[in-house]
Amino acid sequence: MSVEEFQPRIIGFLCNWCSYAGADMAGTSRMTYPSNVRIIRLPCSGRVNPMIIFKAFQQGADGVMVSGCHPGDCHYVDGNYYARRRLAMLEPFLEYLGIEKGRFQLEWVSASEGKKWSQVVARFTDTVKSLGPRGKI
Amino acid sequence: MTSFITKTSLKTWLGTLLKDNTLVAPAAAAGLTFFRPVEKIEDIAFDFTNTALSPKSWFFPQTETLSGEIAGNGHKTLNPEALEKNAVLFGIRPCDARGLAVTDKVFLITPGDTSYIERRQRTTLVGVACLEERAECFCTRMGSSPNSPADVDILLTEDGDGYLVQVMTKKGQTLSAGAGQQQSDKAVPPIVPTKPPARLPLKSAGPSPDMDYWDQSIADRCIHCNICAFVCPTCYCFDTFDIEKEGKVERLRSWYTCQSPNFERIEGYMADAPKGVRMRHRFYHKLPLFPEQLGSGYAACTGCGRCVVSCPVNIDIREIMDDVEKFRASVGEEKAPQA
Amino acid sequence: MINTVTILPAAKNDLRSFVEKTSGQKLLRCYQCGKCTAGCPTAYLWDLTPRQVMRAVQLGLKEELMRTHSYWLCVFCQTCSARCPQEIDIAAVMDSLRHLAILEKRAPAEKEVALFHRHFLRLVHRFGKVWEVGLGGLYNLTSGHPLANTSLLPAMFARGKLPLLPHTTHNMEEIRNIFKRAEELERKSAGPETGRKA
Amino acid sequence: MDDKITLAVREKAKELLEQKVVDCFIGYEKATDNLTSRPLFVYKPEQAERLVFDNTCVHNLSKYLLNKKDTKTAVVAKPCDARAIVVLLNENQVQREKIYIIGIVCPGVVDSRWGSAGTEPEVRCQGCPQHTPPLYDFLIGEPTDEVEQDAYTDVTAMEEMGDADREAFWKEQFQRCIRCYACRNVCPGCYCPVCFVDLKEPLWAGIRVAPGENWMWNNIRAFHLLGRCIDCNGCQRVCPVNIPLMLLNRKLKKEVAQAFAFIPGMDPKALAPLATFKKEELAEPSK
Amino acid sequence: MPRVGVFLCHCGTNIAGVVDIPTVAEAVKQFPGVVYVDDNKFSCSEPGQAAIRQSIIDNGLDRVVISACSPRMHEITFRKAVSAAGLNPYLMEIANIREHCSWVHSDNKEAATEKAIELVKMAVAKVSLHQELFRKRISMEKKALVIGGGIAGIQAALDIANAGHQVILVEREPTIGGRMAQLDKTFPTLDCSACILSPKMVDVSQHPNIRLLTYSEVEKVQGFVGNFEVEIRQRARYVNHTTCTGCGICWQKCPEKVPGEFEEGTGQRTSVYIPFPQAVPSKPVIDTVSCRYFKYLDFIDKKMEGKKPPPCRICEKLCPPQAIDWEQKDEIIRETVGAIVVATGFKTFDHSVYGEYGGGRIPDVITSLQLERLMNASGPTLGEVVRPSDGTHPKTVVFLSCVGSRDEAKGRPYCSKICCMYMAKQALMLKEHDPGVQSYIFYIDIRAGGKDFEEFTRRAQEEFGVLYLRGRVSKIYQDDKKLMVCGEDSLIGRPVEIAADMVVLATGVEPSEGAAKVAQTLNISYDTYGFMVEAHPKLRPVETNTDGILVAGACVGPRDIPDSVAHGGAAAAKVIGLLSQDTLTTEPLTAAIDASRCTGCLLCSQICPFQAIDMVPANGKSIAVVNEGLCKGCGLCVAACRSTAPSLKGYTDAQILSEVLALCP
Amino acid sequence: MAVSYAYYPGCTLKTSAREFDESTLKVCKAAGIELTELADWNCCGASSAHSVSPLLGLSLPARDLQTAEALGKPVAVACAMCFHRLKHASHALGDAAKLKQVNQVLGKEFRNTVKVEHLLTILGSNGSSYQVTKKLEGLKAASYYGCVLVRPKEVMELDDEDNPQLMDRIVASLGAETVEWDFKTECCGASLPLSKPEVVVNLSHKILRQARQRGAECVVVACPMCHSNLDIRQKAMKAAYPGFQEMPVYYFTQLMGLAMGFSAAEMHIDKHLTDGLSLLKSKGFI
Repeated sequence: MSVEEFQPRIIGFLCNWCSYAGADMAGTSRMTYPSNVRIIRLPCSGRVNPMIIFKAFQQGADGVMVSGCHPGDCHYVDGNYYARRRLAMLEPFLEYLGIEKGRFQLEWVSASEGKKWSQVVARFTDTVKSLGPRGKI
Repeated sequence: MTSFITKTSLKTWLGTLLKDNTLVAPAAAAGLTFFRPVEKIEDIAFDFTNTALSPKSWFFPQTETLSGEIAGNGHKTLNPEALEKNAVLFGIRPCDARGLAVTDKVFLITPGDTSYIERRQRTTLVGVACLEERAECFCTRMGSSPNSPADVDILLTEDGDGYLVQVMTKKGQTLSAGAGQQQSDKAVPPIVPTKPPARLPLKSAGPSPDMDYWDQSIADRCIHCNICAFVCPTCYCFDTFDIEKEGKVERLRSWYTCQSPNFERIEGYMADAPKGVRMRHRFYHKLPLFPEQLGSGYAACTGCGRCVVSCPVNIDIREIMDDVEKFRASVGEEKAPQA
Repeated sequence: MINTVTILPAAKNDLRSFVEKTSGQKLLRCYQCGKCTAGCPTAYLWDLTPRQVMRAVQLGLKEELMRTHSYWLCVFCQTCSARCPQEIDIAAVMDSLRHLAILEKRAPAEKEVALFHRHFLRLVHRFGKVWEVGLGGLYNLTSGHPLANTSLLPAMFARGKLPLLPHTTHNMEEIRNIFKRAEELERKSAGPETGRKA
Repeated sequence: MDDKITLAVREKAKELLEQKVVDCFIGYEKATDNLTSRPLFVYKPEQAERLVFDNTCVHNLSKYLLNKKDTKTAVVAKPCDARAIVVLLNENQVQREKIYIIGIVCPGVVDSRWGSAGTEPEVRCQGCPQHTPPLYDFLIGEPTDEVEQDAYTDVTAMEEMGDADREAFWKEQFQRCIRCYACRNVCPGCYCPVCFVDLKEPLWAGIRVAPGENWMWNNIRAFHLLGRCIDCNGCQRVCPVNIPLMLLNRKLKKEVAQAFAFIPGMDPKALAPLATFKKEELAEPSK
Repeated sequence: MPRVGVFLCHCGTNIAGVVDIPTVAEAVKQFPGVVYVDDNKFSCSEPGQAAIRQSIIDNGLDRVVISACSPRMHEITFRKAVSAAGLNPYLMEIANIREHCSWVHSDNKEAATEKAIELVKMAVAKVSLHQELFRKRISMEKKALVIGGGIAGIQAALDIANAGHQVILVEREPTIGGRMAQLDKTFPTLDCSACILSPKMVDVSQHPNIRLLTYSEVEKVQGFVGNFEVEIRQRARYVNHTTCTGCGICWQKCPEKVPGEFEEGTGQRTSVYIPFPQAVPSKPVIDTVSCRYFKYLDFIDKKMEGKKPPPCRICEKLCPPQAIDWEQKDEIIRETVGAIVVATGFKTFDHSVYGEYGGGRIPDVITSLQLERLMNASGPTLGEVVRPSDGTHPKTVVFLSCVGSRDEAKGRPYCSKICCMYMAKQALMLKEHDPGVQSYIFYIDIRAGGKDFEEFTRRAQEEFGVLYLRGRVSKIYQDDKKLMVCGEDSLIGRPVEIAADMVVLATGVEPSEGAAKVAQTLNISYDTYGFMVEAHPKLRPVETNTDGILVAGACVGPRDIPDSVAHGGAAAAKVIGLLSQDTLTTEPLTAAIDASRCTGCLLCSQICPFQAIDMVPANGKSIAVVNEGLCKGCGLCVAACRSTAPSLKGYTDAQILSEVLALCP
Repeated sequence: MAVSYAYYPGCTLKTSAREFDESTLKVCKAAGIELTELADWNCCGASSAHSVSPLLGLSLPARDLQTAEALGKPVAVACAMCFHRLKHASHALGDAAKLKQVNQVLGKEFRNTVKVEHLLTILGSNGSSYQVTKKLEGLKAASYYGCVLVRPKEVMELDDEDNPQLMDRIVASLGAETVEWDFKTECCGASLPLSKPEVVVNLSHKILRQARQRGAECVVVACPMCHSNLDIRQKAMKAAYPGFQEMPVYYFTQLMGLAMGFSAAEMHIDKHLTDGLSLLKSKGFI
């Protein structure tokens, strides 16, 4: 095993009301998890434009994660339902382009699920690590 | 005086050229042929009619980056990227070579486009004559010919198991020194005669009595797909885009076309022009305006026929020339001389 | 018989999975309102009422259920299915249960009913059509009720309602092939899950 | 050439123009090679004689309706073209009362390019699921109600490749792209006043013809057609460098059909698949 | 080039104990645009904030990044701090290096420091693209509209009016009172329904702050909280209510009799009528469908053939103040209100789809609401319960629960909540009316959750001998004079039959006729059954997704009287809270649409959860425009649009992209 | 314009319900409806096949439907039970997977495009024009549809499940009076006559009893099973339920025939076990 372990570059798009708060919760509870994810705060998972995710991969992100409120709990009523549809279409498409399954993930994390957030990050980071570096297109 | 080179010797020669030069030649991909730098002789497609795109992009790439620096005084300098090696463009057809003559008129005018000049000067053109005229070809109508050696450094004409060789320029002479061609007593086939030059449309600019024709027969049909400009060996419009980052400057230059709706906005003068006017502009520019402005004696169309084949809605420049001819006759202008 | 019901884990409930698969009905939708029983024309004869049959399937009480008369007495009038507030085709569930009993070659609690169905199909298999005299005759011979319904015969014959010879379908090979292939396919698709536990 | 259809088209065009039902009739005429066909705009009844219809009429005429918003226009539409019109109606781009659709019961068109009429059916016609237009005012041919299942064999073949092979495949395809945008400009679904690719701020895909930019352009174009591409093959047909764009579009079409049972262009009243949702669907987030 | 100042907070050791602040400071200085970097023990403390304010002024900073805790914690604090230094509060961005970094990566300080640097880099990139944003003020029209004059609407109207605000109460029927007015007694206390309701109805009619519009409907609503423009159609009554004294001569003398809606068909009314004696207003309307004069006019107008109906007009001849006005027309009333309460109530399920129960053909199968009228002392039989078929007194009465409830097949899978209780009440009352009556109740579950409810159903069984049978009935048929009821007693597991004299169907609750139309007019959501949808079922039970529109009572779901009253009061409290403000400020983080890029494809307006996007005509097409009063800044429209016409202030594509590019240059 | 159907009589119409078959053929001919008996038809499997083997229950009717499909004609069915099975099969085979299976069983291709209609629909609502020459005025009849003719509604696509009107309208068009009653679609015991005759007697008795109570003088049916249960069991009913009064049971086609001018003999009214002639005589129809 090499000394310089591969540290993937992961971007997380999180909704302000549930998942960002859930990540805060993980912090308040001092749960440790891998440091690879960089969070971009958005009002709602429904704000995530797939174009941004394409751009992230083009720029060489190793993994991209979107996380929002559980279906039914959206602060904006239905935002995550639309996000779910849109991203459910994006995921197989990315795979079709050769971006391995596992590099893109949609998760539901509520404001109280600090624990879940830390687990999600740990698992996702592991997966992306195992897939190796991607590089810019 | 002619000479002859066998097909085997040609390959050997090209092989030697490959050592010191970048060899740009037709290669097959996705069922089409494209000019691209080849690494092995086997990659070269010898048996091709013409490439999907003209070799223009070797001299005037689809996009190129001209990078530079911001000097202390805030001025910016741009330096073209120098070619690593000299280049040989093998397989160019006479029509495409005429295309280069067109772009030369634009890019070589003083002060000249440094990037183009660099590539042009350091590339030797080894042309291959066409043996047959395809349905879309009309070079003879545009003042060129399938075996015209006029715009290349060397012209090869296939003959049996080899090629007749015509060396036209000094550059050609230098290149062909080690080619291994033999003297030949075969005469170079006569240049296929050109037809009477295409009649050019009425007036180059301004309101025209033929607008109905452009609006309804041409503009209605055109979908602005831009393909004609991208496959054309003579279209030379470009757009630029500058990026400044941490003291460095990058200028991106990319092909552009007068048929793109955005072109109007950027170029300004055609802003909000109705579609018909824009369409008419394209043909007026290619036919009367270009020779008028640059004194070239030839139009900015070489008759390669790529736009004819590629146009999804069959806007056929030959038909347009005929139609305008008819229109001239109908408004009482003199008839064009018969072929 | 009084005993304690052992509730099976859902995953082991083969009965429910068989019935759900073959009938296409979701058994857990049933909330035991009893409207099926209330409207069933023969429920007064059933040892487990239609509602109780549904419950037994939910719980997976296979052996107990298979022994009952209930599902053999269903006349397929579809009243239960039509009126079920949860839109369960209860009649189709009864069909599935009969089908299961036959697949597993169980002795039917209502042997007369089972016998009737068997003879009926035997005749169709033989002639392509049903021959009432033959059906009645076969039934009476085998059911142990040799005189069932015979009191009606004289009047029926008198009115020419019972021809003595069967009508037949001509292309009998086709009919027999249908029987054969249907059985083969069904056995194949039923798979091992219906095998009777030793 | 199916003279019957041609004659029916001519007759209808004449009638519609004479009776002033429409001011413009969009159909096909023979191209300059005398083999293939090209769009024709007819304004006067006497010009109707130029109209033809045969299996080289590959072009999707529906996009022209976007230029004729203020004119009552009749248009000849194969099933796929009619689906495009339905999408335009879904998206409020054309007014139903301004258009008159001459539906053609279509047996399929051939893979033709100027200069050769071809004999092989075009990609889209191999396993085409619908032969009668979903919407028309006047139908030529005997309608068949059936809409068959699309097998998506082309997409499945791609899916069966390994990730690395697929990535390499697309890299090879996209590197040929010359960003002429013919695919966009021919597509009836592409009508944005300013395309994202032409934006400088933010810069989604630069003007550079380079792998990353080409990748962005082609993929986002495909994604923007999600739930909207009606399989007319226009983009792929016009591509001067033969990029198999329909493989991208059809992948998304397949996903949408499987996940939401939605086929674009079937119902003028339909809501776009991304403009609606069901609470009980896609229950598990991606794993 | 922006001038960005970066403030690195130590948060005591919370951050500085893990993240190496000097290293971060060093790195941050290199980022484009950064002209000032400072660190502080506690940025949120007053000295910390003062330092930030001073540095902004001293260094001419025009953008600020604060690298500290979660923005969910202190975004508002730091916006204020920045604002105090004269900077627009929206030119500030927080990098969350505590909750998202130091606290969760304490096991790897190096990685935490590296991550902190990148988080700040992202914030710097993003803040450079921030624009000044401004809140807007919206004026507040201190007037409320209440739609629906049932008990929930009455309660809401009275509460708002008592708080000193103007209320317009719109009721579709000729009187207020709603369903409660039809009831005899209320469960479980057996209060007389009319006795407790009538005073409230009178209060409404006499309240100086309430404008009562009966026989009216809301036709159009535009605008947003604080400024709803409302159009109300007052239907023609053909009686001048200004001059009418309500003396009653007209309805006593009118010769035309039709089944009365209020009586649920058990009794009749005249063509000119008030629905019931205590109606408010107690002035009549003329029903044009049955009125002989209108029929006569119609006959003449349409040149019909046959016998000419008599042009009666008796009411007009006899009316002392000459209040009959045949020329009256519908009138449109326009009002501006600040808030709206929707209380459109419910109706009972139409049981004609239950063919197995006779589908309405068997006269002695009646609904619970009909029984209510029969039991009512002021009802058509003056409180005598008799069989509609022959007028005899029923002795055996069977109740069927869940008719149009818990029935997926009839499209009503939900529980109507009130039926179990009213059946018990009615069975009990029947025994009180006539001790010889035996009642049976077929039920699936007895749902008696509520104060004194379970005790009440027990009392019905133990003291009044009501026999409960667990099972659903499948068939009712007539057997001579009896009704045979076929059910199952599922507790014993046998089919049962009861020979009854009368069957009462406990028909379920569904939204009022036209509730969905009201919801569409108001642009609020309703579920598949037509019930209004609350903003949050637990935490915002009276709000809707549209600010300023509240819901109350059974229009939201099945609900009994005390719940409806409480709900009406809760809605009123929200309205009073709103109306107590003079102006409202809007959050500036809203969407805006670039008209030049809009294609008018409708996608954004279709998915906007707040109906905040209107389509307006422009240049021959329609273009989407954001109503900032309604927009909540979710950004759905931005993500949906292909032509990138909408952008969300504070979260523009360029800003998000700048963060991505900061991470992946 | 004559309407043309492939006629599927079903087994009993050729045996115990001959009068239904013959009255149907005569009435339809007179009403301008062309019925061509489906070639080499087989039993639909009712009421046993589906009870025993679901696939067989679909395949038997599918063979008949396939024959009609090949002929290009819609199927006309008289027997309610057969109608139920054929309709059920064509509904269930809307599922492509099932259709594929059935085609495997059949060994030929059935596309499931054929339309199945009951005679009640054909005679009652599809614009058929029969001429009533002798009004059956004064006859009070209860229309009895039986259970499977209308259920399930979404499959049978015939009429309401509890209060259908199709037959009542036909009977009324003949001049007779129809009674409103609650047993139009209650079950008569269906397939149990051989194995559980006592059940049939019980259920059928209830039906006739209510018909009598609601003022009917006769019952009209559209199903040979119903007819057989209601008609031939009346002696047993008399034995089991003292006070039971016999009541004639007619096929609706028989009454139609009479009203259209056919004789009682042509309509085989004498074939019933319960006397059907006396009532008609007393009303002066024959």
